[in-house]
Amino acid sequence: MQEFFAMGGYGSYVWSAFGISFLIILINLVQPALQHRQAIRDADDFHHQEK
Amino acid sequence: MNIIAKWYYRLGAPNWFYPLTGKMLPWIAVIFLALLIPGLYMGLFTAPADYQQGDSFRIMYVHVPAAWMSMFIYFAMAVAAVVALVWRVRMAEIMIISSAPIGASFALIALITGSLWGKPMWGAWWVWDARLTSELILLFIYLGIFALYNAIENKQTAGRAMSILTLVGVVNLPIIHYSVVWWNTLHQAATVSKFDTPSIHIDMLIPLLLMAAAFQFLYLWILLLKMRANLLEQDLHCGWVKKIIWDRRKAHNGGN
Amino acid sequence: MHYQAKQLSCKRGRKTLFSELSFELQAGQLLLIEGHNGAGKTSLLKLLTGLRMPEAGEILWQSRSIHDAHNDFRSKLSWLGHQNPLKDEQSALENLHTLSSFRPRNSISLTDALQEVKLGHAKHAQVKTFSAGMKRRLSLASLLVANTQLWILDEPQAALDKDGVALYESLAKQHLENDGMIVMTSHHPLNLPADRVQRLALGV
Amino acid sequence: MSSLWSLIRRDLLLAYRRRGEVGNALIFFGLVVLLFPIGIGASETLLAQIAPGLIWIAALLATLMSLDSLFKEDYQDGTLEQWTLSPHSLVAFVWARLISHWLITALPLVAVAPVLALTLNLPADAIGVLLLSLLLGTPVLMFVGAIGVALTTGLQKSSLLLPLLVLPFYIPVLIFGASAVEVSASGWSAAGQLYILAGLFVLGLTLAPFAVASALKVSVSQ
Repeated sequence: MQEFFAMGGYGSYVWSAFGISFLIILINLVQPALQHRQAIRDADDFHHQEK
Repeated sequence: MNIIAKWYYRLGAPNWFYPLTGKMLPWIAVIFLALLIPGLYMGLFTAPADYQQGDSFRIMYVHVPAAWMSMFIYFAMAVAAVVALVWRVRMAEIMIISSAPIGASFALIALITGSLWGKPMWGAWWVWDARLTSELILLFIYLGIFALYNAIENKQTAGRAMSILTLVGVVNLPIIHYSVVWWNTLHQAATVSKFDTPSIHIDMLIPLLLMAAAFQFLYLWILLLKMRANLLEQDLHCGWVKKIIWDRRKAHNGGN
Repeated sequence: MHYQAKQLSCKRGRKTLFSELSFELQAGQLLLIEGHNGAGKTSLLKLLTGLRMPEAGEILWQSRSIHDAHNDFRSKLSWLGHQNPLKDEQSALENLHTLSSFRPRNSISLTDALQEVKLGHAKHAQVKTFSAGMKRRLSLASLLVANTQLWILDEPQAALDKDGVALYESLAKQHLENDGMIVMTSHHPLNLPADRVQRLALGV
Repeated sequence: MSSLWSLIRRDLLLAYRRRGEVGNALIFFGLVVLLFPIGIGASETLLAQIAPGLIWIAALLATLMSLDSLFKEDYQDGTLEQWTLSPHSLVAFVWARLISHWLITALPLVAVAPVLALTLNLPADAIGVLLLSLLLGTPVLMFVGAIGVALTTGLQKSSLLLPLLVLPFYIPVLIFGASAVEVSASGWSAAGQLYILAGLFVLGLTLAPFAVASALKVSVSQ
């Protein structure tokens, strides 16, 4: 298993490349979800007063 | 009205677009994972190591799809810009502003993985290679589009201004790319272009295509998430949002 | 010649300024738009001139939309906004010449128009030296030299003194008499023949 | 329709009466060029090597700086609205304004460039190509830059948005402009680069005004 992580000596490059890429992708997935939840909360407040 | 026009018209209406895409999201996520997992597995494990670059070439499986996506998203935005300007479809403007950060992210991924791929081979973190340089310029164009939209308060004019800039960009992109390629050949020893995918063996190609397809669905997934969030944020005061809030409340109250 | 608006609605940011706004204007009539500041008067004028597209509704000139390509609306329209479109380093005559080049010309000469707005004496003076009232009168003079039917004016009497207001009222009366149309916003009372004036209140 | 020429004449007359402002781009151009020898050291060979790129970058930045005032005043005093609502085409106004603005600000840059080139020890036989490349290049910088200006005219706060929008589109002009001078400085013919610059010149001058006009219509509807 160990040599699998070594990636023929380039392990640090390959794994950091994949790691950073999926970190950026994760941010792109989380940010809209948070924005959406915040928008729902704002809409709830706004439309709440007008019962 | 034929079926396409009806679809096209209804897709433009937020109260129809929002719930429909809500239902589609889980399926898109599932398809993305269904493509990503085998692609990653084959790319990292089963594909044979490259005789020259050894295992560092596996970075290609995220670098090349990301670079393709950054170009694809820009041209998708350009098509939406034409729709937004010619037929004044607001949904197309929302699609552009939602796509810009995703395109920028893919360009950033391509740049980072490109320099990580280049480091073991040429010992330098950044190489003024034609492809990396035009990717960097594309990143700046994305940031410019994003900055313009946020600088204008009135979202109606912001959308139109952004669409114009996107179209100006799409005319300039080929010119920029070929002048950078020409500039690169002038300033660097004529080596084989560093980022041509090596004469690709079939087991190397399949994971690449899988990853490329996976990234397409990833883009669609993030795009719909982003569009729904932007739409809700902008139409906070509209009737269709009120209806959605009341439905949620009814479901919530009905629940407990 | 008639000018009509149907179910106009306009939003600024998230606030709806007005909706379902309609009116119809015949030749020889004046539409007076009243409302407190921020009620959306200027936004409405931007819609009526075609500078901005309304969220909903349409505006018709000769029962055809003003955004229609082959529609002569723009050669029949004179627009005067809140600011005076003048260059300080040019003389009154040069400024009027530039302004007159925007519209089809009628037979009135530039100097006659300047006389009419009591600026004949300051013909060659640079606008830099003009008072706000004189600048407003110079801008109004551009309406006299244009062969246009519809005037859309944003607070034409702004910065005008008593005589200036009287001057504007006489120009307006004259324009209405030869079948012109005026759409204007104003804070000051206006003495024009009541039968020619339609009122529209905004943000009420 | 007041002819193009009368519009240009009016702009030139206005600029003549405001002589003070016109020299700013020129002074900026000289200053930027002055900074480099101070910053990088004045060894002849090094300066001569970077001179082509340096003069072109300074000219590019000076043009960009001068663009801010292109439509700002007409937007604020309502002249732009008058133009948009007039039956004459907005593109004609844009054409006239850009030509007069080029004559007022960019032409002096081109005239001064040889003097600055000599201070940077650029070989004398490259001066001709430098002039030609600037004559072809600065209009493209101005016409393409005007699109960014038109998009940001409506903004109250004059932010750093303009360079961010416009600089990516300046890159091809910079590449071919600088390399034309560089190649001719080392004795080869710069015909290829100049032809491409001429191509960009024609492309810019024919397409850009339409984009500028539609961008102005958007800014006016603010």
